[in-house]
Amino acid sequence: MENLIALLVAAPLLGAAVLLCGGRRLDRVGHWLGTLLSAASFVIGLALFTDMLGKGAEERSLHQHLFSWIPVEGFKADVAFQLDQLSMTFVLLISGVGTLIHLYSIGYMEHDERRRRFFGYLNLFLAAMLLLVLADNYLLLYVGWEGVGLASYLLIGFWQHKPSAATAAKKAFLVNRVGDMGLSIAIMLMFTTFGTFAFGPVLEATGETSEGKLTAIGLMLLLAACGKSAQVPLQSWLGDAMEGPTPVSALIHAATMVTAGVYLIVRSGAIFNGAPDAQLAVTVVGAVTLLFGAIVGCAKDDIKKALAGSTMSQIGYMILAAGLGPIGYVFAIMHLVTHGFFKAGLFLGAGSVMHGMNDEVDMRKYGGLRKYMPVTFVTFGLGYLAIIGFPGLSGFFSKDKIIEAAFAKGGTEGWILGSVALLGAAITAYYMTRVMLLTFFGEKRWQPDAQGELPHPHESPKSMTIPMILLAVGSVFAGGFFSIGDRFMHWLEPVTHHDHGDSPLSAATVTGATMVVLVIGVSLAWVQYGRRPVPVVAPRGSLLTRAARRDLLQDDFNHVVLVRGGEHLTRSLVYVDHTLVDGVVNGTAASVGGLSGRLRKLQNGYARSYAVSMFGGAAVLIVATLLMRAV
Amino acid sequence: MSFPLLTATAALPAVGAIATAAVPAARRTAAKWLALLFSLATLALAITVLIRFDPDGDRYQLTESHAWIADFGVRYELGVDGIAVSLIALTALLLPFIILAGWHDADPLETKSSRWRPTQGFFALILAVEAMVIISFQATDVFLFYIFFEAMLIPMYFLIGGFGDRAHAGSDEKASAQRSYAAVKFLLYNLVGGLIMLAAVIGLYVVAGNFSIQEIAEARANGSLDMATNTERLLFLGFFFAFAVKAPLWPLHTWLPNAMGESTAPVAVLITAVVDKVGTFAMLRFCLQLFPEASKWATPVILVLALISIIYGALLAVGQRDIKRLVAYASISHFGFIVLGIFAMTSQGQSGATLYMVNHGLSTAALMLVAGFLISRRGSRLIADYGGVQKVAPVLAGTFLIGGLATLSLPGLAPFVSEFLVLVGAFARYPVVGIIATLGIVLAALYTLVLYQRTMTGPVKPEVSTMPDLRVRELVVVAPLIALLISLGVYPKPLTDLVNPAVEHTMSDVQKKDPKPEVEAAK
Amino acid sequence: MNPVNYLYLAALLFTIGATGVLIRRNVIVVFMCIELMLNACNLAFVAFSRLHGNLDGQIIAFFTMVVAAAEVVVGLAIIVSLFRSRHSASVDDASLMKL
Amino acid sequence: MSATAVHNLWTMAAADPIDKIDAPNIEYGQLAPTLIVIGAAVIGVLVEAFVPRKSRYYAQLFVSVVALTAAFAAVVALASSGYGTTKARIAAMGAIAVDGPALFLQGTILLAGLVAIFTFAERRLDPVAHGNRIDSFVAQAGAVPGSEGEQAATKAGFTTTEVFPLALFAIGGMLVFPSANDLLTLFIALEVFSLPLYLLCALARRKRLMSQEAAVKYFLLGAFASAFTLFGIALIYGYAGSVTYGTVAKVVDGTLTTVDPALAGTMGNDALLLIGSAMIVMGLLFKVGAVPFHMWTPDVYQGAPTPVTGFMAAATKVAAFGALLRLLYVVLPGLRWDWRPVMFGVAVITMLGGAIVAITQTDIKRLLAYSSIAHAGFILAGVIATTEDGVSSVLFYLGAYSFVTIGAFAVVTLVRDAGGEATHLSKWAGLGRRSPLVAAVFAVFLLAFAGIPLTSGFSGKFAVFKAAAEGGAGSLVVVGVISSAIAAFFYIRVIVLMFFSEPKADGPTVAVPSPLTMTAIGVGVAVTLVLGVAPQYFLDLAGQAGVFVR
Repeated sequence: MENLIALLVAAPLLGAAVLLCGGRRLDRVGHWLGTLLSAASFVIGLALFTDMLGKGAEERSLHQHLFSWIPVEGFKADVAFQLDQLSMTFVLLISGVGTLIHLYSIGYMEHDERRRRFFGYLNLFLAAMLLLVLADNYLLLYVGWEGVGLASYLLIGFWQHKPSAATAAKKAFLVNRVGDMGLSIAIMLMFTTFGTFAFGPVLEATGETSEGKLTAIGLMLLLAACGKSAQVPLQSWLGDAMEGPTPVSALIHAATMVTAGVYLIVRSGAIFNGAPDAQLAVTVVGAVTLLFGAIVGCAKDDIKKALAGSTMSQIGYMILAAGLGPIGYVFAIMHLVTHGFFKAGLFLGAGSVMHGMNDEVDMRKYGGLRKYMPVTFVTFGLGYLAIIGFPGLSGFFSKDKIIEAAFAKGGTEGWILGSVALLGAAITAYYMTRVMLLTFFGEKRWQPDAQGELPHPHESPKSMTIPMILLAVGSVFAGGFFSIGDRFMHWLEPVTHHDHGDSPLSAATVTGATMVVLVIGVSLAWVQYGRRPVPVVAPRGSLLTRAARRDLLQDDFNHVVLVRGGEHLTRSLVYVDHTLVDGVVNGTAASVGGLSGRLRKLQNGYARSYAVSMFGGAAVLIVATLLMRAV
Repeated sequence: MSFPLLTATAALPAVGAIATAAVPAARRTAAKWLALLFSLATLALAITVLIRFDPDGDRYQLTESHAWIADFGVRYELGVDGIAVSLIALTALLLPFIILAGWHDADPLETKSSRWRPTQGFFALILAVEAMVIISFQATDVFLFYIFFEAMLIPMYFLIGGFGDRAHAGSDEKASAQRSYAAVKFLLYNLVGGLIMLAAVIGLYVVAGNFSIQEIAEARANGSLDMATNTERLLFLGFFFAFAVKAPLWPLHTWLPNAMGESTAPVAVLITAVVDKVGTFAMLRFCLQLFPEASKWATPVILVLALISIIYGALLAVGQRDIKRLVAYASISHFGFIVLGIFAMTSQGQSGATLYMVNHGLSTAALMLVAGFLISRRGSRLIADYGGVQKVAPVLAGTFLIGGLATLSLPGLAPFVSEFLVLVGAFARYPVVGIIATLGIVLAALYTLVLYQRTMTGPVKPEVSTMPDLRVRELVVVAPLIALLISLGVYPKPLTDLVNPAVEHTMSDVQKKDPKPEVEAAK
Repeated sequence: MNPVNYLYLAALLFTIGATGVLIRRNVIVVFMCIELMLNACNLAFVAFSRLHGNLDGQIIAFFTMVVAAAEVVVGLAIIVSLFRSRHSASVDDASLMKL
Repeated sequence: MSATAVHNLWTMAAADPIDKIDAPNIEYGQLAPTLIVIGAAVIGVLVEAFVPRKSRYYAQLFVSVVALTAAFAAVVALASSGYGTTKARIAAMGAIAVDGPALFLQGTILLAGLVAIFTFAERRLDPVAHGNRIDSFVAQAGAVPGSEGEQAATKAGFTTTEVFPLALFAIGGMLVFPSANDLLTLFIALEVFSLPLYLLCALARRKRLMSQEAAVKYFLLGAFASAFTLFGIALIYGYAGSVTYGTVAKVVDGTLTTVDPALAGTMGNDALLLIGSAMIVMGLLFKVGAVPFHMWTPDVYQGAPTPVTGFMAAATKVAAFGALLRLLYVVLPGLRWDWRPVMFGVAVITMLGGAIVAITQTDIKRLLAYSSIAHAGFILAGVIATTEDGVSSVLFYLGAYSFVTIGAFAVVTLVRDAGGEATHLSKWAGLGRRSPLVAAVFAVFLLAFAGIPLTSGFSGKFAVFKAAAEGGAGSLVVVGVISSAIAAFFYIRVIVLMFFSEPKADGPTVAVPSPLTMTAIGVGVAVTLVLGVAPQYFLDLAGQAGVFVR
């Protein structure tokens, strides 16, 4: 059975290869081929899943060793896969949601002449992402890690003729590279500490090394996670990443890739368990980001950017949960899965709206769309309810658990984290309601587009709506399905070892609190955007609002410190290279030449002066000889 | 005695050079095909060497040894270890591509006087360089190595100065002036390096009395030859200086951007992918083996220089306006990595360094040759003159991107393997060094992607709007390189198997053990 | 009289000759100065020969005279041809080639 | 000491009258090479006197070639019959040494001379004037430049065939110079080869004023230098009471005292020895063109007829270094610790000076002149070694160098424009485009000068530096490589000029030479490459020839 694992990766990889090298003649069928292959890997995933359910909790972990990759003295890196419950969860999420989004893209990208390549990239992404979650050692994970980075680079910049897109893509890759640096350093640390970087040996041996080492490794892993999952301080790329086609935003920048950081931390649980400081750092990052993202989400008028902000903040929740250790791992993953459903749904919805509105993204120019695109409205609405944690829907269960766990951390930390999480919930409710109201309610604020014609919104084709519906279903029921009888917890426990912290508050109180803040958030939003008409041009807004619109000045900071600074540095270095390093050499040459010119003057053509030099020479010769004897 | 395979491998291109040069002026195309033929035949021989070589056999194999200049204690001694074999294979492999890529680079612009035969000369010189490079990889006699290490400069010099890049901003006079400046700079830098090495070579003779590295290494090992510490250090410095110029290591690097910028893309590849490798190879082969103690003594400084090269080269690459100069500075950064790996003195580092030499050869070749195709289309080397190319020439853009990704050593492509090995190797002994070097990978991403974005993406510039996509000849050049990059990235085992034993030998030369992992050490 | 003094004389003559070569412009004079130096050598030879009490020095002196004569022939030939083409006997005029 | 004492000495010497002088016995066989050449020279003079003008050229050429070949054959015969090694001896009553170095250098000089004679005899380079071929020598040396006389002479088709006997005399002197075994012979030989050279310098057909100027300068300075040498000899004689190398050497290292203790105050004191040797050495350094006695070199090289320049540059250096070696190794080994440091200094400034000044030269002949100065420095490095290896390395270097030099100057004669040879560097621009072959050959010579591996220049340089390093002059090697680096710069400049710069419209034409010059150039190239790739045989030769007889 485990021999199937490789196929999970192989199928989409094959697709990518064929589609990218295939050339124009594949334009016809390319998209179907791509969808088919991703579906194939989903099916294989299901097969393995059912097989796995058949086994007892302990022997569920499968292992496949393909070949030894880099055999060097004292250094062993293999291409080998490990499929346990955790990986399985991801496999299903990735290939499942992935397939749906392939389907969606068929409609969405219909009019793009480079659709074949788009699907090639999508398959490439699937392959890399699956490799990431299936790898049995950190180095192979690193391959997938950078692979998804590449895919995301290619897809964000898919419309390369738009400079903004190209820039966004580059930015994404670079910021991710910073994170990757963390990952590679972590791997090196593992190598020097444990002599290996395969999950099994490393995670078992954590006990044998110092906490300091573990903390170092943990922090490096956190850096990596920050890069990939757009956590403060490496979050700046996610907003711009929305330059990519909407399906990409849905799949990569909402459902799957950005959650890789969570996977990494949960996977490395053993390391973090041994390094409380690292864990604390993780929780802090998570907490900060969930507020950061939420605040940004409140201010954005671009629907996708708003959703991106919310993604950021939701992943903040997951990271926070993962930082809580065994208390939180399960919920982190659970929220990750549910979030995968509803956020993907929301994005597809947004895409569908834009599709109907001539690719207009400014929510202030929407309004009253619910009549025109009912399906979108409903699915989007369900996603909305899920994300704000409306009782009974997915988000409710998963987020609630995280907030609980946060309190359960205990001590002042627990209180702080918990309340932050609560606050986050409130803001989530606020900005999502805002999005909802601006888009589907109120009066039309449609503006004529470049060609000067008003958009006539219309429902999207089946190939787009079906995935939306399916995802909506997921976002409604997934949470409940997982939580009833703690199914999900038991499923993951063998990998993540759950323990219930001792929460100072009862589950009921937490739920109650959550409800309260939820109501507050929603009503606030309604007061602002539901009751009175919304101006098409955004008001100047408070200082915070303006800052939030600019991603809380993060980009400005980067620009001033990194970009400008870097430019100055390189420019001055170029100068140094030319004047100093080269200058020294040329200078020497020049001085020798000058010396030559001066000596040359001695050759003045007068025989008598030649004789003088001879005479002088002879004198010197004699004197020198005598001196030699004297001394 | 058996068939002198190594001599043949080195001699064949030399013969080819003479033959090509002898082709009459009018039969230009014939000369091209002849050169290509010889390079392919050499490749075949190199592959036979690869097959005949047994990784687990003696350290030096296929050895040949004949008396040559007894008075100088010089013998004609050839022999290859895993490292040499892989580099010879690389050289022989790249040459056909270089020749193909340069197919039209030396066509005379207007019919000059019939005696002047640039095309024949161009290809003859390229083959001559190949011959000399190969034999300097094979030489196990210091003097023999030195001779070709130096002689190599002359054909290279004519290639740089005589056949410049036609896509030159500025007048012809300016072009030729800059070209010969670059050529002279190249020659003088390397000649000075070589002459200083000559002093060291003579010194070595005075100390050791002969030039065979095997004998000297043995004598040093069994203590029958002991150098005074200072002598060894001076000799080491003499050797290292020459190699550091060739490699090139900061601050001796400034000849490379000029040389690569002014020469045609294939020649640039010849410089950075083939010729410069002799320098790093020689560090591994001669510095470590002949002067182990001095090597250890100098390590800290060299590591610092290597680090500077890595960061500095990358930063300058970011600052370049000229595509080829950008690649040149990128190479400087990469050579920094190679040197780092060599002097980290760990198995991973040195295996990594060796792999790096091969992989860097492939990746630079891919990137630079595609860049050459691009430049030949638009007739400009300035990044600013391009934009939106991927819209009109997607395949070209695609290959360019892959070359770039290889340069930033993306996992899955060959350079990643070597770069990571080097980093790990360095980190294992000098963590701080390892971490700083890791910055290099971020910067690599920066300059590569900036280059790609500025040239390939964005709105299509009118000048490039009519640019044709890759032709068949060009695809034939690029495709195999990319295939190799990918396959060696996914399955580098053959190469590592070839290299590992040689690396173990070197490690034992310098009497260094890999640092034990903490956990094992604890036990 | 003490023959050593001849040595001093010889040295003196030699120096005078050398100085003449250095300071005089007229080719002929310069040439004569060189001859003077040669003769100084002769004097030294003879003096030494007397001091040593063997005849080598005197024989050498004869050889030197012959050589000097030959030198005169060649020298004058060259100088005369130069003079004819330049109408000047100044050494310093012969300075076409310099630097 | 009292005057009477001296007087008595003298009277005692005179008291017993020399009744008979037994006739000297001369080993004609062992002196054959010299004798042949000198004899041929005399014949040459007779030819000038009696053979009709039309056929003189051929007669002279024939005589010279035959003589030189025969002489070389004689040298080979002597060497093969062991005079170079086991049977090395002093011949001609102690005047001439017949030993390894002598034979090796004589062989080199003879071959170089032969090749040079070929370039002398070249008459195809200039266009035919008034129906007769003309060579690079003036029609009538006596005629005033630009005068009717000169034109008449040219019209009449006069040629200065005297150059052949002159060259033969010079070669004869050069043959004796390195094998001279007493100071008198040394001096005579010096003059015998100098005087003809002075004349040869004055005989250029083109640019006669410069040619004559060169002759005057060379003559005056040469005579000046030889005066110094002579005085030095006098002092040595005064010190040792003899001019025979062997005796002087014995006296120097104290195994023999020729001086009456009573006179020790005057003579036998080291001041005489030191000053004397310094002055002799100075004369030899003048001939090899070492700084600061080099200043004649560029002017003379530039002014002299190019074939003569090549001949001088090659043969004179060989002879002079031979004599220098013998002097230092046979006569003054006892003084090693005195002269070594001094020569060290001379070598350093010569290498550096020659290389540095050459950088800014604009005339190819002057450039080569300075390069020859730099090379003199390199050879001196070998002289310093004071080991057998040092000797043989110097011998090898001289052999390698001389042929490259002649070849290079022969190439210079080919590049011509209206005014004769186009020696200004700017004229050489783009030569590689116009006639690749000539440019390539010249490039080979330049690379050899620069000491690039696989050329004779490299082997020679390596041999010399190796010897110096073994002789404990490691620092000299460092200076050597530095100056070779500087030198490389200007050789490369010429290559750049020839190959990478566009040809000028009014550029020079490259004359197609007769087989004579072709042989000269061909030999040059052949020697360059052979000694570069497979020097072992010649190294052995030089190695066997490494021992002086005393």
